[in-house]
Amino acid sequence: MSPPGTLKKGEVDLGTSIMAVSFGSGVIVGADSRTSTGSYIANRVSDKLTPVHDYVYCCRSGSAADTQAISDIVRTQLGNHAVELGRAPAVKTAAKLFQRYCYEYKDRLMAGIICAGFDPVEGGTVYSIPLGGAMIKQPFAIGGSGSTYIYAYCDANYRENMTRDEAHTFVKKALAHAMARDGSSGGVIRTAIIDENGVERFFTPGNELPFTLQ
Amino acid sequence: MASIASSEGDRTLDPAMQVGGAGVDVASSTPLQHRFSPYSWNGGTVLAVAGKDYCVVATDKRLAEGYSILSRKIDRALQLTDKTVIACGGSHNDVEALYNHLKLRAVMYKYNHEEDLSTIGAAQLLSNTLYYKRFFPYYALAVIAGLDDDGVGYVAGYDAVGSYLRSRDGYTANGSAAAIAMPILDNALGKVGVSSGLDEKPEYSIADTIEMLKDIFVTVGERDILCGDAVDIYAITATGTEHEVFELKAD
Amino acid sequence: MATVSQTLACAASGADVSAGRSAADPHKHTTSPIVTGTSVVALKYKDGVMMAADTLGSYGSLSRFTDLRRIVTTGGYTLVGADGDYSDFQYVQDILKELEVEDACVADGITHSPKEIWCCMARILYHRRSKMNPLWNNLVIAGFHEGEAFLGTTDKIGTSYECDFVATGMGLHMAMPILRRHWKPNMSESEARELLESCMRTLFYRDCRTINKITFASATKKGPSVDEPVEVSTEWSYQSFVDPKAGSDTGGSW
Amino acid sequence: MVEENRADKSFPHVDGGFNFENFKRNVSFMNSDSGIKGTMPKAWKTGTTIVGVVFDGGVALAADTRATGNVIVDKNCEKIHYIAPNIYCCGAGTAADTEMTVSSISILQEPLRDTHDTGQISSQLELLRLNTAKSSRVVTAMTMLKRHLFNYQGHVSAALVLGGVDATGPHLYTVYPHGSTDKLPYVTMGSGSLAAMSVFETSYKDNLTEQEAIDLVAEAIKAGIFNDLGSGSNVDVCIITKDKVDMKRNFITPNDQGPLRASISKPATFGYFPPGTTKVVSTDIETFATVTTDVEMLEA
Amino acid sequence: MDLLQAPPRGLFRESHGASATRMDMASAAGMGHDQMKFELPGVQHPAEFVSQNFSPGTYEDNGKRLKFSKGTTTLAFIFKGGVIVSVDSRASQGSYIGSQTVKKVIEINPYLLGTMAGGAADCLFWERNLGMQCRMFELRNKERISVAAASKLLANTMNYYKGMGLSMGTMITGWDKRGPQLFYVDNDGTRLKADGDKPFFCVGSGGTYAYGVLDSSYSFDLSDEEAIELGKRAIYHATYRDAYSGGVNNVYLVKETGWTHVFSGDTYHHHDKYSAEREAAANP
Amino acid sequence: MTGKNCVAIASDTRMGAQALTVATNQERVFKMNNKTLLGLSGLISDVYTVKQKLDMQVNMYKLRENRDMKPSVFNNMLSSFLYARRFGPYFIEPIVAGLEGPDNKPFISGQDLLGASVFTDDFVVAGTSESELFGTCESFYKPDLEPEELFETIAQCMLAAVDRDCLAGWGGVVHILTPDEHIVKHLKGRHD
Repeated sequence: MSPPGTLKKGEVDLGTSIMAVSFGSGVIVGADSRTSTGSYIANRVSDKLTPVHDYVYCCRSGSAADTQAISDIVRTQLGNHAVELGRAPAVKTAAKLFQRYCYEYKDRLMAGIICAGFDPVEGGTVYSIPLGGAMIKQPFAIGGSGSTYIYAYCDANYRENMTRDEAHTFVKKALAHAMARDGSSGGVIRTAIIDENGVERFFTPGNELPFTLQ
Repeated sequence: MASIASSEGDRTLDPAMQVGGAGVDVASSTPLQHRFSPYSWNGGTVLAVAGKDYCVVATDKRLAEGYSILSRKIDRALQLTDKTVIACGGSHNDVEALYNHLKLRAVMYKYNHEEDLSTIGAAQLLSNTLYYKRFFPYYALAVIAGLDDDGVGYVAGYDAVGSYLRSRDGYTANGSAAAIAMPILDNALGKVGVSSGLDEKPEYSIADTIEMLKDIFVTVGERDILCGDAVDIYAITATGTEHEVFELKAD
Repeated sequence: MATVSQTLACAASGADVSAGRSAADPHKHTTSPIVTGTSVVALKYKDGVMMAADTLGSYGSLSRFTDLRRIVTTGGYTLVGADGDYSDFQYVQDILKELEVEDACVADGITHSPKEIWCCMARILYHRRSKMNPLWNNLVIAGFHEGEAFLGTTDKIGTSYECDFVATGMGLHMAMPILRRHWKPNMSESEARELLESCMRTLFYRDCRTINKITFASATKKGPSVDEPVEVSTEWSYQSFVDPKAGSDTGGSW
Repeated sequence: MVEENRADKSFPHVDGGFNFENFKRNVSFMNSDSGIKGTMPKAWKTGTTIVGVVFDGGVALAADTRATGNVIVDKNCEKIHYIAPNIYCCGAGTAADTEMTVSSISILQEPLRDTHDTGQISSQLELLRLNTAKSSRVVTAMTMLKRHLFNYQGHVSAALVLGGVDATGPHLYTVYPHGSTDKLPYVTMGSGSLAAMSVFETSYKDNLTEQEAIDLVAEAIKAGIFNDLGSGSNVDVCIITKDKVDMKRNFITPNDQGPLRASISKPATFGYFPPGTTKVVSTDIETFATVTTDVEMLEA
Repeated sequence: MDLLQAPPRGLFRESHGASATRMDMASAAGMGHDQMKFELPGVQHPAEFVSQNFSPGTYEDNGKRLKFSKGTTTLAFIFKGGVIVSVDSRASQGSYIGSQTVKKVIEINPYLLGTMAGGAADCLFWERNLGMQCRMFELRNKERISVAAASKLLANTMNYYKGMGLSMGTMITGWDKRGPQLFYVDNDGTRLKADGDKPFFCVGSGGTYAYGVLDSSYSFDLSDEEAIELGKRAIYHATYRDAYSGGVNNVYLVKETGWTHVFSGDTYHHHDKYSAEREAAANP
Repeated sequence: MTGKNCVAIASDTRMGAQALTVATNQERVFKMNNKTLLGLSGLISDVYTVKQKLDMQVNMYKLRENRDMKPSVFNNMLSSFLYARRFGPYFIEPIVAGLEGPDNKPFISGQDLLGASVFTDDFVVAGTSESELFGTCESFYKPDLEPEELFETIAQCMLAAVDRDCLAGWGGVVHILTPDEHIVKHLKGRHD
């Protein structure tokens, strides 16, 4: 049995740089696209941005299998919840569901999740659910192995009340820096902007990243 | 250093994890070791058959490591003298080092004694050379083949630390597919310690022997993943040594 | 999969290094590689030999040094490329330098041929492995001497062989299949270059420890030379890459 | 019948649940110092290169045909398994796991071979088709597989390439042993996956024609066969389009030993055993009176 | 400055110089005990490293592919007419039979025999080495070495390499001034003399079965023929029950005039004979 | 091994506990019905257990369906039986050989201990001498042999192979199944 918090033998690792930023009227989520086993890149264009409801996304880091299974379950439950509720669920509800699974099975799962979305009550909201299953509301969140390289960058460049475009540029730039330095992150940048109008997705190809090592 | 980059979602800094998680090997559970090993297992099968006045030795040309083919055309055999050929499976770095050493010793012998090292002498030399590395062995599974002082075919197989034995019925197999090839040779040639085959084992000519070894190598290539690509065949007679390459499958 | 573990073994955690020196375990006498480079790819072509490697020095999974030159020239004829630990490669470079100096001191106008350097390197690496203190490198030695192209390689335990084309590390698994498929004798320079670029592109796609900044080098009758790093073109815009969840099938919930 | 099925728990044709009765015993075997461990049989691996690619209007799957234990145990095995009329799946990993995992969600394991006239392996998919009267979707099969594998947390060692065409078009997935999945236009799995991927990364383009796709997957498998020692022998290809499935078993046979053997003129006495070569101690012959209704023939 | 006078540097300096795997030529040519140089692995505890990695255990090779030849039944006993040495001839590597025709009796010199059990290379090498030492003794002292002294030399060598993973279980036998002599020496440095009621040893994986036969049938007063037959019988029964013993049975008889190789025969044929005897005994 | 309208299974007859040879008349090949032979190598207690459980299934099938189980069907039944114990397997490697259908087409298959099947039209092998057997069979097998020739070939393959395996031998037995006969021949082998 592997020790808790480590990958099992042969398991697929998301490596990963993920990020979410709330701006006034919504949130932007973003992720790199590298999935690796050892130093082999099993998928160079994976999609780590997973919708769990119409206005709520999660960014997945850690074990691919574990995070896919959790987001699957949360999506189902959130759907059921929304039907009972008769309206779109709050982002906090989604985050709480993620927390429940991450906390309850913390010895068996390896999942670091950022849950972000829009609801009419709180607007654009970002929750970070790191390894172990805490749930922390943040104005912006970064996660995955690549995130350690960009804490300073984000601290220096994050501002409250960014416009949608500023926030989008900020996310892409930050992720590009993380991907440049982290061997486990790379590929393309996928971003999604969620606001009251819905979700809009963007794709930045690997040869047009805003930053690469020179 | 580990702490620099670790955060949730990152375990890539753990070396054991990286190696164990090699997606390269999705289907195999070969234990991958991280610690330094001075040996590698490069495969290599050697077959040798001796006759009344000849000796044939054959060895494949594939250099493999794990599930990869490093080279399809290395030479596993060493022509030590006109009448003696040595061939080894095992760890190729050790095999090369061993060959370099033997070549040197053969040259020195000739320099000191003004004659070629005999096959029997070379066999004892090889044994001693291997045994002097008893505590850090050459990973070389050797076969020596040649003609003895009377011109009769001489074949002996070795373990990694130099235990050797002139084959009583004139055949041996060593290396990765020894277990696959040996019963076939037993059946065709074995007289003592063997319960199968014809009551009277036929004497084969040198040409027949070469063809038979080719056929056995085709068999081995069908079943041993480390054996393939091509076979070096050396036919040693009193008049000298002839070398032939026989192509095998490349998968 | 020993070669994979070699290249994968770049993971250099501090804990591991100190554990590696503990007296309790004789197997961990040697240290792990720290600053590491990944695959080197080389092939023979009409005019000589061509070699390529990227310029990244990884530090665990951190892409730490972005401009390491892992292909050097030595003597008048030879290129030496290395993957694995960069400090060990610098030690190898010192040895190569000494060889050059010795050649110069003898002043007979003869310098070591590529094959001699390859033999020498193979013996040194084997010797170091026999002391259980290996130089953690795969070396690729290429050169052009007396009208003959030479290409040979040796790994950290001294397994050495000559070849028409070679790829180390992850390249053994991903570039060798490409080379085996497309290499042919007497390729023109542009064909050779294109083939190497295709190998390096694939490795950039699939190896976590690469960057798209690649040095190409060649050894021909004009002598060995290493070019400045360049970028290879890459392709990221296949339809389903851009929009993996196209159509009415969401492709599952993730 | 009910009674009988109860007595019959050791044959879970239907529910596929695992039986752990030997587990403790085996653990104690493995922990004993008697050396028994070394003589225990080993599970077979498929080694394997398996690939798939999406083309204009369909999916092409392909696989090599080598299975290995200590040596090559099967030179021409089938690694492309039937899941539904419009869905097939290639398996890599422990041979038993890939076969059984796939068949547990399909109906007839291999409809092409008339060997399964009994014990229809229950099929969730088939049941679903009967319940809904719709042809299966690839995503459904994928979800079943990933849930099954996630359930066993990687202990069921099956790495799969799943492809099919349904009402929503052609789809191609990989499923890892731990239960993670990827959806991509071209995929590879198994020990030869890197070699095969190198072919895709150099030659794939969007909107392949069917013929281009066939050539590409065959080339990828050949790369696995000739570069990865765990893969070998022949190339099997399976083309799934909206209207039909074209299973090209042994599409390419680059490793036929026939010509090699034919080039050898081995001595006549080699492998020749005239009657009487083998010494026989005793011979018993039982002659069957009639072939059919002899109930007593069943021995205890 | 004369550059040509400069000492060779660089490559040829010790740190990474001439291959250490090349042993000293002078010492390799001779085989004297004091001249030998065994290269040790460059680890902190060579003995531990060696015995963990390269020891031929009785049935296991610690999971290494470096399988050394081993597995055996050998026996020797003293009787009225001298000493009988009887051995099988199988060399196994794991469960694979490397050879069925190994000579497990090592003819050290015309008066001295050694047997081989354990690591074949270890026995072969050190008994060859013993032969050389015995010859040196003869040259120095102008008389043959006693069996006791010869076995002591071997035991000393084993003691010297104790803990390094050598594997050897041998019997040294011969005829000297004190008559027929039989000693047992193993890799721990143990040295035992055969005397008393049951002056015999059985060594190797099949030894227990051979002991059973000897214990029930041995007597000091056997004739030469009976003794040879007993040796054959004991080895046959050991090869029958022990998976790691088999092949050809070789029997040696040691007399005052030196040893003679009195019998060599495939156990394949023994089985017919002994099973026929057994049946005859059961159904008189 | 397959022949012309016939199949054969050969096995050695040793039963041992590692190095110790306990018995030399061990049967490992069983006739399940007139069309099916089963060979089981491996742990002897498991051989008996599995054989008995399979017997029950074959008998039940016959009672239920009033016909003999075909070899291929038997193979599949055995396969799912073994896979049910994926995480606590019986330590056996089975071989199934039989004659299939009205025209008595030879059928052979082998399985690993988890129930993965291999189907071939020439030969399958199992047990401790597996490598050796692959060598001899690959070299000596010829298609379409008559029962007598098939016997010589399979017997020679078996004898030559077990001669190189410490843990097998002590005599051998060959079962040949033709449409009309079940022939059992005991071989003279080495007893060391």
